[in-house]
Formats: sequence, C-alpha cells, structure tokens
Amino acid sequence: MTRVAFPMLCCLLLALPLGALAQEPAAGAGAAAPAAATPPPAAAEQPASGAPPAAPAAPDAVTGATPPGTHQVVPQPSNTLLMDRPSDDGTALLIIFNLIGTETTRIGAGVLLDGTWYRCTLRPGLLATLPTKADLPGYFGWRPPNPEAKVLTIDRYTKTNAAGEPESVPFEKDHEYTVRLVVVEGEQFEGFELGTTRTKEQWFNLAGANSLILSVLFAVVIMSFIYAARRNPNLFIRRIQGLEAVDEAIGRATEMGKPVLHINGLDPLSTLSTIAAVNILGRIARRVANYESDLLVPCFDPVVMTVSQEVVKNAYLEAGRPDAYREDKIFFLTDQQFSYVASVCGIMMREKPAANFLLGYFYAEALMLAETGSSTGAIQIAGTDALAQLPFFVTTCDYTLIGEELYAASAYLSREPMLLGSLKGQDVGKAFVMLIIVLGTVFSTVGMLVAQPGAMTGFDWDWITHLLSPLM
Amino acid sequence: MQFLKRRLPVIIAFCAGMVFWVQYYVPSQASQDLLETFTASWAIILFGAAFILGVLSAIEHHWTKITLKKAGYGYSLVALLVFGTMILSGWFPAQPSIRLGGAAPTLSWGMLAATLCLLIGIVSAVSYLLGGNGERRYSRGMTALVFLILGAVGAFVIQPLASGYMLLWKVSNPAFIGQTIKPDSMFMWFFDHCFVPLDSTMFSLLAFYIASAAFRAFRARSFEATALLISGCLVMIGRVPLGEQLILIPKGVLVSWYTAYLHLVNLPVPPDLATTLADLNITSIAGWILNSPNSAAQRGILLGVILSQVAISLRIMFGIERTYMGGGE
Amino acid sequence: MIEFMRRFLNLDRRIIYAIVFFCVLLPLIYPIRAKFTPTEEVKRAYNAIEALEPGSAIIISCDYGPSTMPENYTFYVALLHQCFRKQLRPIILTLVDYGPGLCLRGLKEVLESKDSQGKLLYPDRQAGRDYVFLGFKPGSTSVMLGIGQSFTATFPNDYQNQPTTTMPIFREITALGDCKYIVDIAAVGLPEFWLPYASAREKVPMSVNCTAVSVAQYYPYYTAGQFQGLVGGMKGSAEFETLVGMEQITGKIPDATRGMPAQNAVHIFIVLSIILANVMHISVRRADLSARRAG
Amino acid sequence: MAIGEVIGIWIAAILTFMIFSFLYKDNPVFKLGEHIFLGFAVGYSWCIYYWNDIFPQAIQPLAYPGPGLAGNWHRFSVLIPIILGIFIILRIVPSLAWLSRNSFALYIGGFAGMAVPNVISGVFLPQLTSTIAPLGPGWAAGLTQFVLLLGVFCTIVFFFFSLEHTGVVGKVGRIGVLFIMVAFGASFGYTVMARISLLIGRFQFLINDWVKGVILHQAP
Repeated sequence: MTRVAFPMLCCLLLALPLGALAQEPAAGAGAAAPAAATPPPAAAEQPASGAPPAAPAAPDAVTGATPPGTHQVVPQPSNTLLMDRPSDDGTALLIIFNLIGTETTRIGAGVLLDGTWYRCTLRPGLLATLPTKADLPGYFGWRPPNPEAKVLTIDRYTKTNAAGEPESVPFEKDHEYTVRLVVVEGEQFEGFELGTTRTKEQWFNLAGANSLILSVLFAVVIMSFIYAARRNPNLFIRRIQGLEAVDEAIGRATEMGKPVLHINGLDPLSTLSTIAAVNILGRIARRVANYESDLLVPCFDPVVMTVSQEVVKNAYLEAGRPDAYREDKIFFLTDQQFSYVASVCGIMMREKPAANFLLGYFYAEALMLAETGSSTGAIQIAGTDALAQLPFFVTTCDYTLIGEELYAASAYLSREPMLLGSLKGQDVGKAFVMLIIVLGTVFSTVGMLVAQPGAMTGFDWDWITHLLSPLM
Repeated sequence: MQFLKRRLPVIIAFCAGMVFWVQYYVPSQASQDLLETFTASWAIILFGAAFILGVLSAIEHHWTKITLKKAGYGYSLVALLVFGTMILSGWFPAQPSIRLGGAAPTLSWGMLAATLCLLIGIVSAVSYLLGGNGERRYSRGMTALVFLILGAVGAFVIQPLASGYMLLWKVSNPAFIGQTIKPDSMFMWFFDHCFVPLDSTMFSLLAFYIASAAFRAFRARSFEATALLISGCLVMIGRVPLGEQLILIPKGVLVSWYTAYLHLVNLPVPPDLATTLADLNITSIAGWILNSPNSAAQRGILLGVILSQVAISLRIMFGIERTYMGGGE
Repeated sequence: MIEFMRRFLNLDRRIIYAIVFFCVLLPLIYPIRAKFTPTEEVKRAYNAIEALEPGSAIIISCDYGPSTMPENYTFYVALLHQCFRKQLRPIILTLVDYGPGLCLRGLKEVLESKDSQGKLLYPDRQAGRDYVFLGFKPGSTSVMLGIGQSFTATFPNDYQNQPTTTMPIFREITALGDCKYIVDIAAVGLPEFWLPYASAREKVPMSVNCTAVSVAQYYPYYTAGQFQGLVGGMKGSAEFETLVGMEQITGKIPDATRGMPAQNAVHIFIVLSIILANVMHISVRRADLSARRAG
Repeated sequence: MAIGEVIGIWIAAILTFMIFSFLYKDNPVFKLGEHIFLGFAVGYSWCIYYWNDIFPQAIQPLAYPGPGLAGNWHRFSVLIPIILGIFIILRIVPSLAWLSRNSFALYIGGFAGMAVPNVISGVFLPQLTSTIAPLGPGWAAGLTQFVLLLGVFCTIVFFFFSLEHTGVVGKVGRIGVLFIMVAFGASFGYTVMARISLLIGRFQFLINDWVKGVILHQAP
C-alpha cells in the first residue's frame, strides 16, 4: 500500500507549488496595472462628440438600453494594460481592461504602423463574450487580482493591399506595436490609446506546467513498475472472478461430453484485447487438454489463427498430451464480418458446444453471436473492451469480463512484465484520481460552508477551495 | 543489418515521441512550424501510403483466391470487377458522365483500357513478387509482363499521341488544377445508387436481430443484468416521443407537494414555481439516469481508459510495445 | 399454461422479424404525428450556435458514412440551414473516407432549397467566401492538429480542387483558433479526438451529433461542459429539426421527425417483449424447479 | 425523373433486398451483395484518397506547384514522406517488409508522444476538475453531486486491481458494478435506438423513393 501512496503524495506535493509558479505573472500583471494604466483617452480617430469622458455608463448596464431621447454614452474603460501574450510564439498582444458596458457594447482594437491606424482583424466583439482574467488561469494564475478584468487578444490587422483588397497581416515577433482600444456603443465609438509594447517569443508554455509534471510523474511510475515486474513477475493482482468461471464452464463441457468454442474477437493481433484473448486461450487450452474435451477456435484473421495454433499446441504440450492436439480445430473461416458470424452461428447450432468464450474486440456482430449461443443453452463467458457491445454480453452471457478486467485477466495469467507493470502503474494513477476527487470535494465543501454568511467570518478561508486548483 | 531492422525503428519511435511530447510545451515559432510540417503534410501522406498498402493487400488476397480457384473465388472476381469499375469511373480528371442523353463521355476509352492493363499488370506483378512456386507463379509472371507492356505502350505512347493525355495527366495542359470527381459523374452515380444502399442496409439488419434477442436472449439472469435491463428499458422508452406521454406524477401534484413542503418548513413560495417544475414522466427519469449515474460511471471508465491510453503511448515510445512493427525477424 | 409459455418462448424468429417489419412499415405509410419537446442536450447545442455572431466561421466535421445516414445526415442538413440562415460561414470537412459524397449531397440540397415562391433561400452564397467544403484527409488527429496550425497548409485545395490560398475566407480565418465553434457529426469515436486535439487545445467550444450507439459514452463530456450540446441519434436529430424549423423551411415533414412514430412502435415492442419474455422465463423456471422437487 | 435516376433507384432497391435476404439465412445472394459492397468500398475509397490526399499533398507540390510555390524549394520536403510512404507500401514484398517499420515508427511514435500531453490536459484534467465540486448548496445540488462522486469513485474502485475485492473494498466495488450496469443500460437502450433508426432510414428509402417515386410515380 505504501508503494501506492508514496508516488501519489509526491504527485500532489509537486503539483501544489505549481500554483505558485502559475500565479507569478498574475502578481506581475497586477503590480504593473496601476503604473501603465490609463493613458489619457486622447487622439481618438474620430473623437466621440459630446461624449462626457467621465463616469462609466452604469445606468445603461442596469437597464440594458438608453432611454429614448438621451444621447448614448460610450462607456469608459479603466485599469487598461497592454502586454505581450505570455507563453506564445510571439505573435500576439493582450489588452486587459475593466469596463462596465451594456449588452450591445462592442470592443475593437487598432494598431499604429508608420503613422497610420489599422483596424485589428477581430470583428468588434461583444463585450459580454470576451474572456476574463479568471477564464485564463494559465496566463494569470488561479486567483488573479481583479479577476473580472476583460482580456482581448490581438494578433492581426487588416491592410489594403496593392490590388485594393483588404488583406489580413499577422503580427511579427520582436516588433513594437502601438495599440488602442476602441469601444463601440450604438453609433458612437471612442478610442483609448494604450501605449507601445513589444511582442516576445517564449520557449516554455507555463499554462501546461501542471500536465507536464503529471505526465512525467505518470511516465516514471509506469516505467518503474514495468521494470519492477521484469525483476519480480509475481506482483499482486486481485483474483479475476471471470477466470474461475472459465474453469467451471470447461468442467461442465467435459461432463456433458461436448466441445468448447473460443473466439478471439474480430480485430488483428495488434490490438490489446486480441492479445489478451489469445493469452486467455492458452489457459483455456490447458484446462481443455487436462479434461480431455474438444476445443474449437474459428478465426477471423489468418495471423491470429497462426498464433492461436501455436498457443494451443504449447498448452497441449505443457499438459502432457501433445497427441490430442488437432490443428484443424483452429481454423480460418472468412474475413467478411457477416459471413463470419453466419458461419460461427452455424457451428454453434450444429456442434452445440457446452461452453462459448467470446473474448477480444467485437463490433455489431457481438449480439448475433451471443444470442445464438444462449439459444443453444451453452454457458457463455464474454470479455471485451468494446464499450458499446458490453451491454449485450452482460444480458446474454453468464459471465462478462468488463473492459480493463480483460487486460487484467491476461496479465494475471501471462505475468508478462509489460502488461503487469503498466496495470500496476495505472492503479497508482487511479489511486491518485480517487484521492484527488475525495480531497477536492472535502476542501470545496468546507470552503463553501465556511464562506456562507454567519459561518466563521473574519478570516479568509478562500484558500481551501483553491487548494487543488493548480492541479487543474 | 540487425540494427536497421530492429533497433532503428525503436530509436525513431522514441525520438519522434519525445520531440512531439516536448513540442507541446514549447510555444515558439520554430516548434509550431515543426508541428505544422509533420501533421499537415508528412503524416497525411504516410496515412495515404498505409491506405494504399491496405488496398494492395486486399487485391492480392482476392487475386490469389481467383488464381488458385479457392472456394468462392467467383465472389472475389465480382469484388475485383466492381473495384475496377469504380476506379475507372472516378480516378480520371475527365470522368464519364452518367446523364444518359446528356453530354457525351469525355473520357478516352483507349486510356481506360490502357490503365486497366496497367492495373492488372501491377496486381499480377505483386502476386508474382509475393512468391509461391511452380507453374502458377510462372503464369502470373507472364501475365504481369504482357499486361504491363500493353498498358505502358497504350498509356505512354499511343494515348499521348492520340488524345493529349498521358495516363492521368493531360500532357497539353500540365496544370490541371480544378480537376476532381465531378458531382454528376458516373462515380457519384455509383456512390448514390450502389454504395449507399449496400452500406446502410448492412447494419439495419441488426434491428431485426435486436428484436429477436429481446425476446429470446436478454434475460435478467443476475443482479447486474437486472439493473442493466431496467435502466435500458427506461432509456428506451424515455428517449422516444412516447416517454413524454407516460406521465408518472403530473406537474400540478408536484407543485402542490412542493408548496406544502415549503409551507411546512416556513419558506417563501417562489412565484415562478409553476414554470420551473415540469411533469415527472419517463423522459425526465431517463434524462436523470443519463446525466447522473450514467455520467458518473462513464466518467470513471473514461478516466481509467485515459490512463491506459497514456500507458500504451509511453510503452510505444519506450520501445516496450512493438506490435506496430509486425512479425518477422 | 406453463406449456404454452414454454412454447411461446421458443417462438420462431421469423414471426418476430415480421412484427418488427410491420412496426416500422405501418407508421411510415400512415403517418401519425409523434409529439415531443426538445431536450436540454439538444437545445444547448442549438442555442450555442444561434448565439454566434453573423460572419463567424464554424467547423462542421462530417465524420460519418452512409451506414448512419438516417441519424446524422438529417442533422447535417438542418445544421447547414441554421448556419446559412444565421449568416455563419461553415467550413466543412470530413475525416472519414465515406464522407465526401454525403457532404456534397447535403450542401447541394441546402444551397438549392427554395421557399414557397420558388426563390432560392440562400442566394449568392459563394464557395470560398461564404462557405467552403474542404473534402477528406486521412489521419484524424493529424488533420486536427494540422488545421490548428493552418488551414491552407493542411488543405492546399478544397474538394473541387481549387487552391485554398486564394479564397477570401482563409485570408481572415487562418487556423482553427479563428473559428468560433466546432460541430462534429460522427458515426465513429472521433468526438473523443476532436475534444483534446482541437477544442480543448485551441479553446474553441464544440457540440456533437453522434449515432445513438455512442451517446451514453459521451455524457461525461457533456456534463463537464466540454461538449456544449449532445445531439444523439435520430431522436436528437428530430429535435434539432424542430428547433431549426425544418418543416417551415422545406414545407414537408423532415425525415428524422417522420421516423419517430416508427421508432416509438418498435421500442414499445422491444420493451414489451423483454418484460414478457423475462416473466415467462422466470415462471417456467420456477415450474421446472418445483416439478423437479416434486419428482 | 431522368432515366439514369430511375435505373439507379431500381438497382438500389434490388441491392437492399439482396442484403435483407440474410435474414432468411446466409445465402449466395447475400454473399454476392457483400462482395459487391467490398468492391465499391475499396474502389470508392481509392478515388477519394487519390483526389483528396495523394494528389494534393504529394503529387501537386512536386509536379504542379502553382504560382505561389513554383520557386519555393521548400516544397521538395514532401519527398521525405513520399519515400517513407513507399517503404510502407513495400511491406507487401516480404523481403523488404522491414523497411516499413521505420515509417510506422515515425508516425506511431510521433502520435504517441502527442497523445500524452494533449489527452492529459485536454480530457483527463478537465474531467477530474468537473468531478470536484462542493456538496451543495442545498440538499438537491448536494445529492446530485454526491451521486456523481460516488459513481466515479466506486467505478474506479471496481477497476482497481491492486486490492482484493473483499470486505469494504468488495462492497464499494459492488456499488461500482451497479453504477456501471446502469450506465450500460443507458448505452443498451441507445444502441437499440440506433439500429432501429437505420432500419427506418432504409424503409423510408424503399417507401418514398422506390415505391412512391418510381413505381407509383408520385411526387415526393
């Protein structure tokens, strides 16, 4: 258990400082904001006549419409900031601002090049649809100061080319741009200059730091378990109940003196579930050889057939009955889906096997196979990772290996380090998931409860709800 | 040689995997260009090649079936003939039009014949190369030789002289941009009237099988299967129009219950209660099943699947999983 | 009674086939209207697209073939109507090789659709300016990542083999990030690739129309808000048709809606037979057990 | 209706019945239909691949670069994937099959590398985040969230192979199985719906296009 818990804790502990890491630019932005803020809203292309540059249009924001007769007022942005977009290839700038607008307020941007203002290619967006700082935690941290601030990305401007057609020109890296924000309200609009900033190219995407650390950790866990499994192939895996059902079914087939039918699914050998099915076939064959009953394996893929013959032959050898092995019982039928089903169903009706094993990957034909099998009264054991087919197996078969149980059964039997190790590694990942969802729920519930009015006031409990957020 | 055959692919897979893993975290322009070159051009060409491989091996499979006169080789012959027809009708810049009485076919039939010869030649050459022995192999080799010569002469000598086309390319007008499968071509006619009905009928057969299995095989044979069938039936009824008509508790009753409850605990009754509540019918139950327990369980499965997906990717990168390399030494 | 049940449980499957046959046939010949209200999952997809600003580019990926036409094709046509009506600019592509024929057919049908006076509903829509059909490319994730970098590099030509570099639409919309929405119409598992490789990566919201087989699997994405809307199967398409108002547009009952009564009938039959057969099966087994005990 | 269209609808109807004949039993007519389908599928895909993939991606940059690309030597970089692609095709020649491994290694390895970060940050973390929410406010929201949490947790416990399923773990796993079965039930109901929709679609074709359109000459 400690083996599971330790990497888990490591993940958590390592992931936490990440939040601090991601928050740094936010602190920077917050500090810079007042300094660079609001250059005087002068030199607009067409100064909005008669628009008082004073108070933001708060009444408009409430009613959503201007009363008839009054002149529309362009709302004024505050705390404006122009900055290079962090973690990018140096082709975009960000405009950050606070603005209380109406439902119809639109935002645009202009860029000054060689003395001319060009419109940035961004259809004047509705203010309401712009992202806020809180929406972009990768850039601004999880608790950005001023989370309501709007963020506008500009990376292109429209220019008229030699042919007189509008042409969209992208920003270049390491280039200085002078930008202004344009607020449009109805017929009125007004520009606000934001100053000049240089575009910069970055070499690390800070927003992805959490996934980088998680994936590296996961890789380390998986690889170390695979190597551990190479040294010690007896790593613990729980009993898979389906495998016991397999033995029972073969036993019954022997009692009744009827054959056993095994199908490896319809996928080629490169699929994991087919490999698992072939591994389980080895176990089935050994039992069958011990009990001296018959084994039929109709195949859909010639390569799978060859491998199955090999596996069954070995199993008979190990059971000490190589003479009982008959190659013609493991045969290729056809590689046409429906013809294959029809032939297998024919075999089921004719031979009436006492036990059917349907393991591997199946498509729509799963239903037809399982139905025919159940109508002949056979014990059926199925296993697949085809989620869409599993319901049909559960309702028509006596025992079903669900999804990963099939891989686990295969790893349990074959003890192959690759399968076993990665299964154990994935278990660590699952333990991590379980821990995180339980902890996260506890934290956020506590955070919610203490944040309620009347609960423990006078203390900032907010950090609890944010404890796990850097992970996301 | 052993290095080239066994080690090099593993090294390539490791390097490629690492490069694109790291690339995700590098936003600079050079890294974006790398991603663009690989995904927008290289990988797409490689996928095309893999497809060609698939087609060639399918042709080879049916071709050997025909040449060896295996059981059911007639069907293979039909499949290959249909395949040839489809290729002839769609592979050429100028396609025969199906509109009877409309524009005359613009395709040169000589060119079709030449291409057909080349095709047969290539296929038999492939099956010759694939080995086998004795008389059959000899006859395949001869077939390949004859058809390849015929096709080459037709396509590269007679046709360009006669029509200005060399196989697929118009010799006189090299830039044949703007040529593609025409909407009213024979190719699209085949697609609409042969391919579509066959493909869509194949899986509609299953409706009948499901109905018969519903009667004969879907048994509540265990606790699990019972839970499955109950939720399945609720979803089946709930997600067709009928589910809305099967009302369990009408809205009025719900509103009065809720109002009574609010009075009991001394809370104000919201004025829009009548509009926020709806009838409790099978559809709403099915909706709850899908959104709540189904979503939870599927998410549990999904998280597990993602972990195993990542594990497989890692195994491929580190050369532990090599099924993509196929068999052989 | 038990004897009858025993015989009934071994009913010839051809009788069941016949019942299914008539359950589908009769409601289609004598149409009765099946009333239904659109579900939340479908409404969200519709509203999200309806809320886009005119002129926004929207990716429509038609990842289905003829085998799921009744479920996906009707949605595709309704979606195109919605896009053209809202002046959105669809960028249509397909990642399934069986797709292009159906994409083209639907596009043609919508562009040629006329109102009751016989006038074109969407006159002067130009390929390359108001919409574009890019055709097919193999290697699904590769294409998604490719268009995430550049449309014109991934698709040098559109389906009609016209160079994309000269198209007005791609002067403004250079990569996936410039589009405002993604709709994946899928018969196979591609939505699960569109999500990480396109939608989450480029921060473009997406909705999904899929065949009913995979709907239940996609609910975690829907409840997490990663798929804004989830239009599942023929019923979902019928709801979407109702929301778009296809009946008013084309003047006849659209296909998915017309199929609903038949769907109703077969579902009732299947549910009844599951219940009936299970009850009979249990009573037969009980009778067998008690007979064995008595014997 | 054009004569080509009428012939087409008749052929489509006949092909539909060829496939339906499988319901009676597997028969030569069905097998014929299946192989015709195979031929059409491969032939159709071939042309689609050629005109959408091979021609514009591989042939056009080399042979017909167009005005923008003509002087650009960068276009010859497609020679590398073309050579790798030829390696793939050479897999049908047994003695040269090993060449294809390098090409497969390049793209399978590359996409494996891409999958790790994209899947973790695009699906895994968002799914994890959306599972975490406070149990509340209010009992209704709290209950919904609790069902979600319980379902995810118990399902993962069921697929956890490092602990024996006995005692508490066994019970939790049992709850997990119950959740999984309810989910499979939903999937089951929807799959039934899908198959029936396909049948309805086919019947709509037969009734509207074939019987009404061609045989009875009614307007659609």
